[in-house]
Amino acid sequence: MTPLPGLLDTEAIRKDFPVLDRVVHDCKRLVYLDNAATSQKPRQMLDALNAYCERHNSNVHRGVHVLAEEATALYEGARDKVAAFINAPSRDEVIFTKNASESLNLVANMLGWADEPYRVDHETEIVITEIEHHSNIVPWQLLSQRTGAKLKWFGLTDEGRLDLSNLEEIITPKTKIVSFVLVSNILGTVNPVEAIVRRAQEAGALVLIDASQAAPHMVLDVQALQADFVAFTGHKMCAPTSIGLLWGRQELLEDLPPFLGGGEMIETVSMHSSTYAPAPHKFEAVTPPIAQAVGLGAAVDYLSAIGMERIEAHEHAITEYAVRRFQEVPDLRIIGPTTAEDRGAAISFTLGDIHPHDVGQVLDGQGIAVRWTPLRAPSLPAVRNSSDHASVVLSVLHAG
Amino acid sequence: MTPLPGLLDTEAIRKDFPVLDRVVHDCKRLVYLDNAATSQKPRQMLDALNAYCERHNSNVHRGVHVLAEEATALYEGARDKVAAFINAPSRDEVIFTKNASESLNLVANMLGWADEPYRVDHETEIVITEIEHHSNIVPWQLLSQRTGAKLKWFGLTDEGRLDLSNLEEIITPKTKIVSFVLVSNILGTVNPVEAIVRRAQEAGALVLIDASQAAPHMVLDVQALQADFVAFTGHKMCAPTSIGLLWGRQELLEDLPPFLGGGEMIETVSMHSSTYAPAPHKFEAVTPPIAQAVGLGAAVDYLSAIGMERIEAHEHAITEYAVRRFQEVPDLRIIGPTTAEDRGAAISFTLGDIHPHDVGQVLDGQGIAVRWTPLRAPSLPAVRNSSDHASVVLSVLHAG
Amino acid sequence: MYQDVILDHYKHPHGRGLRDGDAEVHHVNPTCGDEITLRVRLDADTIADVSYEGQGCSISQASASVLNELLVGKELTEASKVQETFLELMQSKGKIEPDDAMEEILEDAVAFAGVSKYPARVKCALLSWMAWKDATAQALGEGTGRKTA
Amino acid sequence: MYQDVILDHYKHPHGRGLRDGDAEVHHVNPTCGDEITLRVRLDADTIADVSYEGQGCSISQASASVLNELLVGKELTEASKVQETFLELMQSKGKIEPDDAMEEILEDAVAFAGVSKYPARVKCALLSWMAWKDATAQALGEGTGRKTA
Ligand SMILES: Cc1ncc(COP(=O)(O)O)c(C=O)c1O
Ligand SMILES: Cc1ncc(COP(=O)(O)O)c(C=O)c1O
Repeated sequence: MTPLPGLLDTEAIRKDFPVLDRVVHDCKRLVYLDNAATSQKPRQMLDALNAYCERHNSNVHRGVHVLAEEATALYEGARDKVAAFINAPSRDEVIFTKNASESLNLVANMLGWADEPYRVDHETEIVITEIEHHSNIVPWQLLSQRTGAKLKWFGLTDEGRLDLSNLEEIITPKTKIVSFVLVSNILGTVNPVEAIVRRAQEAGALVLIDASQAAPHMVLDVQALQADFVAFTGHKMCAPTSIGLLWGRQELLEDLPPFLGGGEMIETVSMHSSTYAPAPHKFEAVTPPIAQAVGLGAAVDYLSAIGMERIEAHEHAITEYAVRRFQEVPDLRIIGPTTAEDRGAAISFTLGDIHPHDVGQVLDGQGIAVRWTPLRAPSLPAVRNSSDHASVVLSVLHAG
Repeated sequence: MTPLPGLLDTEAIRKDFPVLDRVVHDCKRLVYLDNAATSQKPRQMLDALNAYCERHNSNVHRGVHVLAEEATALYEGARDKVAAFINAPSRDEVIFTKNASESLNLVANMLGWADEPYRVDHETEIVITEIEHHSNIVPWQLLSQRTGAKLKWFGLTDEGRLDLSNLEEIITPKTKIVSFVLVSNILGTVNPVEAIVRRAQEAGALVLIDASQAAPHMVLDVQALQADFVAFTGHKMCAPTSIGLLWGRQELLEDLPPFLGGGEMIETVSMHSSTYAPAPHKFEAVTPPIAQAVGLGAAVDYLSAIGMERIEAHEHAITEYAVRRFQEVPDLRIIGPTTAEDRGAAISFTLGDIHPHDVGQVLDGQGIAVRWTPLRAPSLPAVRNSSDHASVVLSVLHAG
Repeated sequence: MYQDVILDHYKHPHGRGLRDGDAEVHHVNPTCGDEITLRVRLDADTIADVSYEGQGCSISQASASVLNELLVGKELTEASKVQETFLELMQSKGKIEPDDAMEEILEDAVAFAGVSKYPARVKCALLSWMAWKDATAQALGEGTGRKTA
Repeated sequence: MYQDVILDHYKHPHGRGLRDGDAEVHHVNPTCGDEITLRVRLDADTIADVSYEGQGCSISQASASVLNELLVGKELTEASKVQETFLELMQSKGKIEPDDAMEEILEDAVAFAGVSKYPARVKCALLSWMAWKDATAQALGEGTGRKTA
């Protein structure tokens, strides 16, 4: 087999991931391509996580002992690392949540309880797209049901790109929030941020970007995106589960109401009422994901040491190669863009009329881990018009 | 020094906790008494966590490959372990959250959005107590502000016990929910569950018990408690941070609305609306705390192997000894019960008029990790009437 | 896992298509999207017909075909026994090696033994069986069953 | 960390008590509950008085006393320099060993150098200094400052 064309020393990187030594199903060496679902964990992150749990574990912020000082320094240090990784103007704009889903729900809830001018109510509108992850659909459906706000969305073109032809009808002065995915976990498409943000700003709407599938694969610069909020998640970028992120513009975090109430997110508490700590703590009711943040800090160090530009270029080269070779397979149809342009490394495909569940199972028998997804909702044009109902998604991470 | 009287082989147990080998501040061996804030982690749990992250890591429920099957089995296996640990009638009643704070907020939010007969609105009342953790105060303040429901609470007697003399005035037919702590993190008091539950049932109110400080220290039997919901947290019971628990009665979990919307908590999704998966998944928007649940499962195994009855008896003996010896210290005053009866192992005290911040710092200098807490809100009678404003809390866990 | 028997049933399903029935249910396997609409027609205590339409993977489709082949014409008590035996096999996590007695009861359905090792696929295999159980209860007037859509 | 100088100031605070002022602020250290109410009285560019009431640990209380001793009578520009130097020392994480120049500026306040090693306590030491800065800005009509209660 000719080696895949790329720019990184993948053999060296493989060695950082202990799981890739595994052999499964009678001596098949594991090939893990399910990175769109969750990434594997490098030794460097595992060591940091373990050292924290074993040597420095403590609750944060409140103790007066060595461990509490160490844990606080490590936890807040991870916030600095993440802030630098996404080019946040201030570290206080980085909120640790439990996953991207919580980050997205957090924003939806804040806007439901906010005062004017942010408040979402029955006279206002919410905009999403047809290619969102369920975690960026359901929170808005709930908000819409609970406030009476109208939920609207962008459809897709036949090539699986966002259809922005009716941009001005969808985003209007009634729109309070536009929430969309940067890189699709299903189609791999990279969405046209600039056009949407420009229109949202014109209409006076806030913008939330779901960067869950972008953060592990490309340079993520929240300032360049010009969004108001950016959500992403640790477990897809070499960190443990149970840590998510929300970046938000400082003024907004100050003005918007809290979500989860509890210890540490308050400044003063009486039985009658409380005042809230400044962000980020306002949004982090104790006990926060301390060990997981430390792990995330190490993951960010790991990715940065390889270099996000290099990872991006490498994946682009692999994707180019993969979409080309895939199309040589008889009966294989790629769902989503068939060139590497404006697309990430997640590739969905169908194979004749073989059900993807079966395709996945057969690949698993070869030691190749992929995921499959029912594609019925949101319905894709490419699927709507055919007898396919699902596709196999494989996502190549840098370490793939 | 005479050894503390107890029933467990503490020297053997100490060896399970790598952090207790640490020496701090010039050769002082670490003595960790900050268990009320968070517990340390035994080797057995660390190994399970590490094995998961290193060998079996995958997203759950949806994959068709070996790792996904393994991760799902481990994650759901942890649910079985927790269900057995708390004697839950059904494993489907065990919901994984990120911490006890989220569990408490989850219930508050469900009730705010529920239909009758559960709905909390401006004609109804919420009951808490003056000795709650902030995480069991602020969610109810938020709910009260947002729905107009009236927030009421039980006060404390001069001995730091709940004052139930006006039980019937506080819990009335208007009360929709009574939420209170089983074991206080500040005073160590064990609250009289039966009397409160009986009155709540009479009044038709739901009962939520915050068992965060109980789960690590005593047998927790949700059926014996007769509550509707029980919240607790992993990091205080030898598990990692970023995993919390909510147990709830199945009928309620079926009837009540979801909290966080996202992947896996849905059954079907269209752009217009979604239907929800049955509990527990209805309350677990992906990606759940997989690694942390696996760690919690191992922690539960660890505690069960020692035996919760034995832990409870051991701590009782130590507490008896400690409160007696503490009272021999000149100027030391225990805040909370001064006998071991109906009290957990967390002991708060003041030392003359030395500020607790200073007491904690001096103890740290000796390698002894304690926490200190400002006691102003909720105000305690014992404190209200004196010049003390805070106390040092030390909590002896089995491994102390 | 992909035994020839299974693939045969997948390619040439028995009794597929919706015909008259006393009760109809629609079941979905939420984690994978397999779907089935299934009708049961009873003739006193005998299963006169099980008709169905569905879509999904080879396992879920073949399993519906096997069900049709096995249950149509059987008395209800006997059919329930088949259903319970199949359930037991599928929940065995690969630990039951079907013996002759089981094979006699399950016939072609023993081919699914390998599937039981894959928890994610067990749901596919059981989809039509759960639907049949619900539809039968409904036909007997024992409540409406759990409809998942 | 508990230098005699600090304990002296704690036991015998300078200028404690609230007196007339041009501006008053109330600051709380939310993570530990130390509190201070502080007033500043200016006489043109000179600090005529800093009066305060508060409660908290030895570090926060001693620091307020040192502040009073150091700043009362000073010109504003000079006082700002003292405040900035103290801030720098406290943020040094134990890495600055105060030299003679610094000692000349900070006088008794150099005793707090050891506190800078304990991040949780730095806030205690800085509480009165932040309050003073806010109150002064307010007295000068530069906005109301951030009141934390
Ligand atoms: C009684 C009590 N309830 C709730 C909490 C909050 O738990 P968590 O840190 O898991 O949110 C704590 C401790 O922090 C506690 O002691
Ligand atoms: C685009 C996208 N958004 C959101 C999520 C949800 O992230 P999390 O699992 O951290 O909640 C995922 C993946 O699960 C995703 O791919």
